[in-house]
Amino acid sequence: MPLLQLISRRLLQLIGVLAGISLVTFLLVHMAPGDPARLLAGERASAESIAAIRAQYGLDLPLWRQFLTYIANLVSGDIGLSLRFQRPVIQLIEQFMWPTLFLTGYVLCLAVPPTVALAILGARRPGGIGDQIIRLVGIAGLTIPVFWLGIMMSRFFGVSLGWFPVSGYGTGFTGHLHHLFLPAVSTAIWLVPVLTQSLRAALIEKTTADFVTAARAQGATERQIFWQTMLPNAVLPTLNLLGVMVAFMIGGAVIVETVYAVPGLGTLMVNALLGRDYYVVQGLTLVFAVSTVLITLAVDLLTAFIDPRVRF
Amino acid sequence: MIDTPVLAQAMPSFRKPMPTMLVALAILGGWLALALAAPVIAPYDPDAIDIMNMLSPPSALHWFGTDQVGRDVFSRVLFASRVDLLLCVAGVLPPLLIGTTIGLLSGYFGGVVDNVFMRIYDLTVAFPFFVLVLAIVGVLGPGLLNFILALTLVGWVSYARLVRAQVLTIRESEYIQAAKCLGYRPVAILGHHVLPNAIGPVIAYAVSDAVLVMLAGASFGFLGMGAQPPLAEWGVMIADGQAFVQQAWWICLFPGLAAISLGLGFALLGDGLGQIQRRGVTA
Amino acid sequence: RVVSPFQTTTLDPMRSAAAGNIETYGQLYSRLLRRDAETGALEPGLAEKWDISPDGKTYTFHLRDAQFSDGSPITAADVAFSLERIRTDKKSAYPAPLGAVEAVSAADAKTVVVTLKSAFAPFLGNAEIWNMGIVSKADVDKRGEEAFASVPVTSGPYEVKQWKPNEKLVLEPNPHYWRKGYPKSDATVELIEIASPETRIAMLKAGEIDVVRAVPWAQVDDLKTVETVDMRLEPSTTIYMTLLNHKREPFSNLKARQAAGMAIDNKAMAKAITRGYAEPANTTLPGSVDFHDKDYPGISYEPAKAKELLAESGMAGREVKILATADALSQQMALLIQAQWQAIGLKPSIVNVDGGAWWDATGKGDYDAAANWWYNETPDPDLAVRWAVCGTCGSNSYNTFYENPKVDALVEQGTREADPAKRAEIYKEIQRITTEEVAQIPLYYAPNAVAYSRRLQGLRLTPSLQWTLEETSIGQ
Amino acid sequence: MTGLENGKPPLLDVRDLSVTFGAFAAVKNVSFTLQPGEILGIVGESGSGKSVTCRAVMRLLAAGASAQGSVALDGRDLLALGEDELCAIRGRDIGMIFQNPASHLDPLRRIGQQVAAPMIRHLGISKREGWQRAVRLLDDVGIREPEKRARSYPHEFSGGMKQRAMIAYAIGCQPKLLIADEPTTALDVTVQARILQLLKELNRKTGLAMILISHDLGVVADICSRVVVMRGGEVVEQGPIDEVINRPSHPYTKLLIDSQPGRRTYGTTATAGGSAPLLDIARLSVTFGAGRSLLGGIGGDHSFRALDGIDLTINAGETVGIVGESGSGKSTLARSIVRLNTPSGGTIRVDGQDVGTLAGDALTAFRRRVQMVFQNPYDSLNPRLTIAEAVAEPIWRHGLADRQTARKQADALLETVELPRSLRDRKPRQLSGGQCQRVGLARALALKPQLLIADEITSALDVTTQAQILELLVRLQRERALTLLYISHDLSVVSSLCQRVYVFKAGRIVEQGVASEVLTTPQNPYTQALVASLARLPTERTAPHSQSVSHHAT
Ligand SMILES: Nc1ncnc2c1ncn2[C@@H]1O[C@H](COP(=O)(O)OP(=O)(O)OP(=O)(O)O)[C@@H](O)[C@H]1O
Ligand SMILES: Nc1ncnc2c1ncn2[C@@H]1O[C@H](COP(=O)(O)OP(=O)(O)OP(=O)(O)O)[C@@H](O)[C@H]1O
Ligand SMILES: [Mg+2]
Ligand SMILES: [Mg+2]
Repeated sequence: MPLLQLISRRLLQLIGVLAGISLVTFLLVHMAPGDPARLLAGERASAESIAAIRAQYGLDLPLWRQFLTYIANLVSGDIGLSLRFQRPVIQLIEQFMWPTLFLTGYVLCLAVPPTVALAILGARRPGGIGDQIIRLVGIAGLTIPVFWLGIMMSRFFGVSLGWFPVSGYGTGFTGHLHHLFLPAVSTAIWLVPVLTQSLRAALIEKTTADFVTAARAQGATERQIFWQTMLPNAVLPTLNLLGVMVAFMIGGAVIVETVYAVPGLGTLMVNALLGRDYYVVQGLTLVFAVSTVLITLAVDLLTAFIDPRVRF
Repeated sequence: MIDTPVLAQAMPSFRKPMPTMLVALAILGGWLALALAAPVIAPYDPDAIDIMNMLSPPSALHWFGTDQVGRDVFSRVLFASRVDLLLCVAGVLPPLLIGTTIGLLSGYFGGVVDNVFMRIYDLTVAFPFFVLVLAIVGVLGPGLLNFILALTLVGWVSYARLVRAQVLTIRESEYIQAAKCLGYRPVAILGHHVLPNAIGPVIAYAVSDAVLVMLAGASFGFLGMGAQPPLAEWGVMIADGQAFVQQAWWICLFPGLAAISLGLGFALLGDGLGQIQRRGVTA
Repeated sequence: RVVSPFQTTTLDPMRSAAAGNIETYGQLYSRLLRRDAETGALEPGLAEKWDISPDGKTYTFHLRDAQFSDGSPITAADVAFSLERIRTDKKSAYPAPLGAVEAVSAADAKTVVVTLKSAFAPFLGNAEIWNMGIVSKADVDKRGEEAFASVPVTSGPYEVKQWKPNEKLVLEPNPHYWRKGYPKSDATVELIEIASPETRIAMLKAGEIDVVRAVPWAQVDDLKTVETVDMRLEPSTTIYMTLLNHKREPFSNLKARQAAGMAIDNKAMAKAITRGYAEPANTTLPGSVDFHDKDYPGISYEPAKAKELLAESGMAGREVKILATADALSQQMALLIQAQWQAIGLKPSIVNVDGGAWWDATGKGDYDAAANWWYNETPDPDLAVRWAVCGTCGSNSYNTFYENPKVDALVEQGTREADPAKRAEIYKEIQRITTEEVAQIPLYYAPNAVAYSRRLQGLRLTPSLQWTLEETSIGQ
Repeated sequence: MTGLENGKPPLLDVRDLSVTFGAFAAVKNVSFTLQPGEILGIVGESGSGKSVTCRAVMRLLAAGASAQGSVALDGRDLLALGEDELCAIRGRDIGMIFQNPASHLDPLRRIGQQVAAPMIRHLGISKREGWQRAVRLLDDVGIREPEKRARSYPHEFSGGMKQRAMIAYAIGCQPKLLIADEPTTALDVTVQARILQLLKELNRKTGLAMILISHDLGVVADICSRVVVMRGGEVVEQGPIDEVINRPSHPYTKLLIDSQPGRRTYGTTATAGGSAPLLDIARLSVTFGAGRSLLGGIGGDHSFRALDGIDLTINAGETVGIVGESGSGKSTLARSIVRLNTPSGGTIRVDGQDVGTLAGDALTAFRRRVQMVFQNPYDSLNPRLTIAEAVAEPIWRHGLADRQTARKQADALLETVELPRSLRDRKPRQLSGGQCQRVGLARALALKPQLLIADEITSALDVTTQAQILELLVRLQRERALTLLYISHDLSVVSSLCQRVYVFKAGRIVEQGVASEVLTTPQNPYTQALVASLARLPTERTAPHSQSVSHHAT
């Protein structure tokens, strides 16, 4: 029962969040200089044709009227038409969503196991040689610029060795795996140290906890202690961090997507912004909002599942 | 809101010298010195353009070579350290402070406060960073200060979420209940009892964040964000040099190395702080 | 598979004049005339032959038997419909080339009559421009806007197989194309959009794509050494120049403009930026348009004199806002200009913006200078002058707000004159005046840097930015 | 008793064991042996190294500690074993009951799972079987409704319940040796008796050998055959129980025996009857977990009424005791008075003011007047503060003195609770259980409260220290007219210290009245059982005897 309550409450709140975010985004995008009609019609387009385009899309109306129209459409379930492509925004988002989701999942699969492995190795004997190496490697990983890494990897593995394609999304599951390998690895290489740092810090804090001593006194092996006692007790901050990261990733794995030409939401967002394609930006914002709220909810549920003391 | 030096409490003993800490301080101190002394050390004006001497490789004249418009890379790397040091601090501290405060309040008080903050949090995370950057550039104009503003507006969420997760469990612990019972004000409890026990993973993350901030400006260059030319900044130097990297590896390499070394300094610092912080419980 | 940094946003030939669309229109729609890929000469297209009335005001086109991609015949009604749309529809992005037209009508199923307001020398050339593509009236009437947003009925060598906006456009040969035997290869064509030049090059090297447009200069030498790649610098009508805002100080002042022009060493810049692949520009018009004055000395590089002139103008120490976008080339140009102007006593600062904001600021005149480029669709200079230096042609002289009634008059005169020698004089005059008055600061004439995979034969990019895909065959 | 059959090799042989924390030697050259089936008691001053010795035996010392000497179990030197072999021994051959049960239970796992885990691990039984055995064990240690309670998490248990869970946790695998560090401190006597009975039975049936650390000589005398007396990290005396108790040779041992509660009374001043009640509680009820747990739906109805219609008054200057079975709601009452639990019904008034409505300055004033010492000494201290800081903090926070002066006052307070100066810069983790408990008391006294709620404040103290602390309370009461609400399971202390007493059972008051009367002529059957099961140290002992524990606490 409380579970359902929580979920339904969150969904209700979601509506508020969506309303707020729509308004803010709407104002901000319109506040930024730049005219979609000009970018649409091209450089040599005449002033009349630009005015005509503006009139056709209602861009010449006062802002509040544009917003009202938008909201009215939104309520009736229509998130609008792309100014640039004359296609329903929903269709565009649907087209670009899968690569991003796939990439996000891929990154998680690549990032989580090493994070846990490294954090264990490090926390098992804090200050030991293994820990030092992991720390240094982690630190190095942290300091490497993502886009630089992306370019270097695409040069090396893509061009010089030819092992992986350097662009696109591919077809079929294995095609996706193959095509998105480099982008996923580049992201994971950046994500792993961040998560490892956090997890390792929390783990080391728990190594001295009394209940860990107690588990040891029961003859639990270090492995059992780690999985059953230390990890659940230490994982919450990292889980929350991961939630934030995943939300950020869905919202804007832009750098990686541009470097590797992945046709994902990040790419769509940048292009929509540069082309001032207002409704696509709005639509994407809504998608990000929904996914964030869902991720937050998932993390909160997991948190409550792991830690019975936590109440929402 | 922090009435006792929290850090002093969180990391009380410097009794044993720690090698990582020393290295970290050495690196950071070194960069600080270089940054301060940049006008003295730098052989050239960092913005002086030399059309005839573009993309010349490292030589006795130009130790790190020259860039795509003939500026001395060595001098620029030096001068950029001023910007980057500042950027690391200014880009991390405000989100850290704001996020930590919000995380503390939200996690500790729960209820309505938490709900409100978490909705703001949802809003912020969901908010496309690019739209924000674009709007800020459009309305306030491009520039580093506005960039930091944008970073702060978005960056606090990670801290808030991280701290809140910690606080949710800490607030149930008996020593917090004891503190309440002793009639300490919420401010005191939060600052003196909750925060020091929650700050560990935050410090670890802040340090990685510093490195990210340093490089973020370069990523948003295409929206006109970050350091404006001709101001030297490592991230922008790398990004601009990218197009020329085939013939002139030195334009990207040296600022990259500089950024990595400074990042290393910060990362080691965070590492050391974490160690000391942990020692706070036992020693 | 062709990659380009430019986006395809619409498949309706009249609706956009943006770079990404221009490339695709040529593949989808045939025009009345076509240009020979090799020589650049005008040749019959959909019109088998045409007559011009003695007064130069009436053009009669006789259409050949041709079909749209759905198999229906291309009739005079379709042609009239298409041209009228371009000319009069409010949403038409670029009606300028048909500015002289009074009416277009279909005399019979195979004959189209175009009447002009007055004699207009460049008309035939203009009728070949990319947006003059003939669309199916029936299809547009039936499906309207949607037709272009989904899959249009085409008249050109290719038809659309799949369009994923923002990602790629997949074309396949049009079986009903009127030029029999073309396209030479029956391979599908993918036009892929990728913004990052590094990624484009990496893809080419990795063999994932066959053609890269807009290769950064810095990469040209490197690509030349790659065996599988044919790195070509193809002639173009592109000119790089610096816009000056004539609407406000300091550049509303002639002497200040001249000083700014003299401060810039465009030979050195051309060499430095393009590694010598581009020619320094001497006039405000592209170097490869007809009637370009090769012998005009251009603005000389005299920093000392520039300093004096600037002092005389009273504009020394003025702040100058240089707009730049974030790509490497724009940055490089802005930096170089900034440094050179600083040397003569201006106070230039660079402001980075994205493309949308760039257009916004220049359109409103909220800037002082901006380095940029443009190109001309036809070899004829008419459109070029209208775009770049004409104050009454709707372009605000490319947002510089330069306006000289004498030049405006000459522009009109140039179109009415049929005699090439006389036209040459007129255009040379325009070039002289505008360069002397520094309407803009010409920098250099750049070729199109395109890298091709060696397995393609016959593919090139024409100066008017059309791929010769139909002529292309694929080797091993 | 299996006793000392010479010739048999000892089960555990500790030789010259020394433990140092940096420069501080916590244990110095301790040697003792334990025969199979024998029960050895360790008694001694708080902070004398009892817990450290036991941890050293299990090789569970904190990272900063180093141990010398040898510890042989069945001839195998534990200090030299590899990690794997150690794992096989820990929990299987040696079980351990820790002194701070609260912090030694994993907060994220259900009690039942935790109790079942070692059995599943070492005995190779299935999960279900493990769970069933865990439920049975919980029943054995006297937890009501064990099936339901096995699903609870540690934070839902009372102090005594956690301790019992800890015991169940340790004895599940029926080890050869059980190290029990103050296993019954937080338990009321009926449960204590039942636990001791259980341990004795295990000892008899399976030959379980035991090391029992306790400050309660009565308990030790009851079940141990030999005893080791420690002080200041050294063994000052050891030998068979009768000998040590009847003919103590070391002066400290003598002192220990003489300070047993029940052998002395504290001259508490009688109340001036009729004065207005300082604390007035009417019809107080507290309910836990009604629909609050997010995933609560799984375990059925979790709502639980911990207090049910409590009426209680305390007059100014009075000392009132609360006794009652473990889990009966004593701590819940205390926590409700200081507003840490929200009552679901009823009122709490201090000096006529409703506590629930206080806010702002009135609340601060209330905090200053009413203080509480928590049952769990270790958990109630911020792990990052030194004890001197912890004690000084309330003084300067309430503006009673500047920080410098507060420090000095804190030092003085630590001295009054018998903590040596040398400990002032330690963190809680570096203290023994009894030491932490006294820090908690010192901190509560720092505000010079009018009403002090003391929740089991002497449970972890050896009798000598306990005597001193009680002495201190009595003195404060005389000098400052301190009103005391004394929660304890130790009937002898309550009867000698308190004027009135309330007896709790399952969230209700079952009996109340003048302490001496209630505890000598109890009316309620539960109180009778309570009094009957009190293990007193006989004045003259000849042999250890067992008490009949036929009744159940539940
Ligand atoms: N981690 C530690 N670091 C430093 N000193 C410690 C540490 N743990 C315990 N000590 C000290 O060692 C001494 C012995 O502690 P121990 O816990 O064995 O006492 P104890 O005999 O069990 O006392 P109690 O009856 O109060 O529990 C104490 O003075 C204590 O302060
Ligand atoms: N947070 C909680 N959630 C659910 N149940 C709780 C919670 N806290 C206490 N209880 C329950 O309330 C009852 C009373 O607990 P309380 O701590 O008051 O017992 P107590 O009388 O102090 O016992 P002890 O002598 O063992 O300390 C217990 O059954 C306990 O399980
Ligand atoms: Mg102890
Ligand atoms: Mg209790």
